[in-house]
Amino acid sequence: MSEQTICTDTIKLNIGPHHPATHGVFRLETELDGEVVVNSRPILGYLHRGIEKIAENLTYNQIIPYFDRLDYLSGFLNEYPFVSAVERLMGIEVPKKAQYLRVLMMELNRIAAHLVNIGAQGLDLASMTSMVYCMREREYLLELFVAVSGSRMTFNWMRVGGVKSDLPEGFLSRVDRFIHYLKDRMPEYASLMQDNEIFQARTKGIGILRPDHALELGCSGPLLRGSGVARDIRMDEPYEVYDELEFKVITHDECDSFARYMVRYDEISQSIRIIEQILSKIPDGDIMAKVPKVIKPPEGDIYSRVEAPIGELGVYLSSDGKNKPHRMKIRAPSFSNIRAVPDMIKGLQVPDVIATFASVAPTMGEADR
Amino acid sequence: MGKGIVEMGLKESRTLDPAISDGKGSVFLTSVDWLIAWGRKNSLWPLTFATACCAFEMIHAWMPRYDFDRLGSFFRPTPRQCDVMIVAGTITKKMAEPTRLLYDQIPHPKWVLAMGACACSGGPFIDSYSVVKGVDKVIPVDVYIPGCPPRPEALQFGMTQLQKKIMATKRNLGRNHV
Amino acid sequence: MIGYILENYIYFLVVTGVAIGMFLFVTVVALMFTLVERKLLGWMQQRLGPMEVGPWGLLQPIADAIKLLGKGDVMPKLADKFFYTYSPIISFAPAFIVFSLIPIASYTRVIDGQAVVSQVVSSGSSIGILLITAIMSVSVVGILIGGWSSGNKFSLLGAVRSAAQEISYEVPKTIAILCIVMMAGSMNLSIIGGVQRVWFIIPQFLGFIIFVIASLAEVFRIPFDLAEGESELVAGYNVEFAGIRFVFFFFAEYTYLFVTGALVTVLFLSGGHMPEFLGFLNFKIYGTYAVSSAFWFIAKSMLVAVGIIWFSRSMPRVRADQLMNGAWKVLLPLSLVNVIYTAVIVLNKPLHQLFVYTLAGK
Amino acid sequence: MSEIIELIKEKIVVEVEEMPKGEPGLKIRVDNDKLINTLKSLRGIGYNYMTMLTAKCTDDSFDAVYLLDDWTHKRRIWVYTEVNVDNPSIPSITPSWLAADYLEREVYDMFGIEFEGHPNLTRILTPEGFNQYPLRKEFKETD
Repeated sequence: MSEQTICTDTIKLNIGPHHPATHGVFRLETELDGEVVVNSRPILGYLHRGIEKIAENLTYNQIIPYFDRLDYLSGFLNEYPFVSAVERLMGIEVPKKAQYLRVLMMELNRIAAHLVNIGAQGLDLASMTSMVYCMREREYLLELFVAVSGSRMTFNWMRVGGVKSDLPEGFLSRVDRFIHYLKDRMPEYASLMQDNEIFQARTKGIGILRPDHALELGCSGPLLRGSGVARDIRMDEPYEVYDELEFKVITHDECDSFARYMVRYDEISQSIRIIEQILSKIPDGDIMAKVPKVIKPPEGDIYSRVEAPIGELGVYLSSDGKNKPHRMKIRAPSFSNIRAVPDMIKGLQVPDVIATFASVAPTMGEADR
Repeated sequence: MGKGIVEMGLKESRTLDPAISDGKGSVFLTSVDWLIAWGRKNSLWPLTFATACCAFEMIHAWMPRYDFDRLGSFFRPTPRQCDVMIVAGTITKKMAEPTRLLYDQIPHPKWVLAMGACACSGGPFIDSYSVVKGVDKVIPVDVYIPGCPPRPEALQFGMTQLQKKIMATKRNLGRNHV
Repeated sequence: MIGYILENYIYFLVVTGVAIGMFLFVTVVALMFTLVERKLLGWMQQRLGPMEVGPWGLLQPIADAIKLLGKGDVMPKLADKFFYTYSPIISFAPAFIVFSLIPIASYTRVIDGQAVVSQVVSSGSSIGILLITAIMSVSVVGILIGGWSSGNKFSLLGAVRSAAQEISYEVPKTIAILCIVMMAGSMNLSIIGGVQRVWFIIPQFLGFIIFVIASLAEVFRIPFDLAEGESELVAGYNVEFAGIRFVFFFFAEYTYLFVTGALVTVLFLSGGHMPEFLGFLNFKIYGTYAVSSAFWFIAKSMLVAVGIIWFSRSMPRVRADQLMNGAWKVLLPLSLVNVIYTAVIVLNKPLHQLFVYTLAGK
Repeated sequence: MSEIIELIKEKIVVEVEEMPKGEPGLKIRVDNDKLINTLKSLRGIGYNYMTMLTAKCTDDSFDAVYLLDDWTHKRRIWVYTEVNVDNPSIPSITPSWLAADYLEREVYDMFGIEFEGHPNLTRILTPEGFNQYPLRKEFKETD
């Protein structure tokens, strides 16, 4: 027999920009050998709306609505870093009650976003029922958001110096009821997802991201905590009233898709714990600080961040003393996290690419801005 | 880039052919037309096409509380098997070409719902350098649903309007898209 | 030939009538399953499922069918026209042929070691189960060339996956069937249904599990729907098929769902024979038990098919290599163990007669 | 705080500037040619997390802005460097610090600042064929 080897070609497969599992419009150009990914290249920008440029031509209060549309799953959490950047630049002290309200809504919003993300992880593994159950609970949450802000997703509720409106009557008891309801539902998700053997077989050991590599790439959020790095801005650099609240930073050391799922799942319980404390702690008082009619922060650069469901969401604000920002930059966690995807999926099969991408759970509105 | 998109959209003529829709037809053919239009209106399968915020309102519309499966529509991931394209979210200039491609891949009786302010007109991003100012610059739109994002109820209203439109234009049986 | 037809015109009329009736039955069953699946899925997910079209959405499948038949035709630029055109038919035709082999409304009793089969709608083939196994595996050829000829990478991947999957799961499935044939001593589906003194699901429980899992893989239901893989391969092998071509694939899928239910019924649930304790429902019309056995047969098959839908819809999907491991490393050894176990039963006469009405000559 | 300033001044000759009152970070300004060394030695003394990289227009030039975090000591540092507007080009940190990969591509896309030594400096967010730099102050939409 002569020394002849069979040469097989690789094929190029475009996953996206329209694909059921790309969480929006994202394109992953993969090079496949059979079904194994040899090489991949993320292509971004299909939802690039130029928010940073738009913001340069708007006054500070006009910019807030654009933040709701960044990571549309967690509007409250997106508004916060911007208003807090302006507040810190102007030296405004936010009243205690407003701080508590902000944290309450942010944690409720975190639950809503995590519900979507864990549900989507089930959906991408073809377990549609888990997604439906998660969205069912989210519907109750959206009702709470409507009661507070008047909108289901794009809230525009936070203001420089406080919040737009107080909680409606009976809101806290509704939150209380919801939390009890959600606690009963958590085992349901567990039985559909992490206790299911196929789910475990599909996610355990898949999409490994080593902690040192994650730090090198600037990853954050559940992606980092799923790699065993205990980094949570709420704990490391407490903003608002997080230093008065007790909670645990969830980490899992397995570095795989399953660990990232479990981080999200456990963080829902931690958020519930935080909300329970807030419910008993909300003080009386104002919801707005004294803020000038026209917001003109003094000159200077500032960076303010928040622990968003995806990771560290930051706002860099450069003011030149006028009523419009000189430059505003959004540090998007999805943007940095997507950089880790090509390294994570190398050598995996196409279905694992989907499972891994679902566990990174980027929101393209935020990655592309 | 932008101009090309505008021209692409204008190629599509949306006028109804008067010869077809004169309303004079035999009793039998009219009934058949009614039946086909009835089938189409009651089985609107949307494409899983979503770009931005409206996507989640769209997903919620198919979830337990609103459950558009009642109306007989469920998502198909491939454009070949779809009837209606719900453009949920901002269409950027980079996304315009794929959007047009997806629309072209849908076989003939096809309809487009522009969901949300962005898809209708560009919405809050109308001043942006990278956003198409309304998806109708790229593909023809049948029903516009305003809102930012529209609630699922609004989407349902849009769907019923589309059903009405299908019944009203039953004589041309989807030939309005050439 | 024509003379022969003219002489036997009544016979031909009956055959044609039965054929058309069967076709309608297949159509109705396939359409109905789409509705059943959506309704069931809705109830599982605290939704209602189709409601607006007709009472409780009962006309939904009809609306879907009308729409799909009236859909424009598409020929992708990169498609291989010949194969693209015929692959849906290659996929669907076996499903229909298989249907004709299924002993709906046949009633069998073993009297003095002789199987007395009274059948109304059944081909009565003496190698029925072998034929079904052979013909069912032709469908995947349709899927394979359909996926390849579409000229789409997603459909190509789906098609290749489906071929690998079908070939692997054929083996444990056939061995599970072999065990049943050993127990019953016949390949005639009517007789297999009739000789079960105890439903074979009890002595052949392992075989039942293997058969159901392998069948799930063969009909591409969710834990094994890799060929379609909605979230990864968009729609898999049928990604480029529109309108009536898609309908054929769709029909084949749902027909096979019913066929799987029917096979489970025949092989493990005693076919059209009612449970013993419900003997009073076993009514005789014109000398046969046709109506009662048809009723029981269809009821059992539906129940099994609905069970499959229910089972599959709460599961995530497995990966291709896990699927292969499952077939070759788990199911195949288990089914071989099952063959030995069955042989022990069959050779032990008293034990065998506990489960089976033995046929003469055994 | 002061000992860090000493440490930094000792290792790298830079000027330390004031930040606004609300900003806890330390701000240093370096020249283009010292940028890479500065960033590397900052990484060596614990600022091992690149939080942000961006640019901003000043009156007649650009500033490239790096924000580094040191999570073990809970401190952060800003590194500013001036970019010439006529020849917007600074060295790239990507070969030794992967976190900067996409961030540098974004800055290139938005401001047209070229990062020498970047392995794949292409536009990342704007559509193909787009040849303007939208975040520059003089940018006007042309269609």
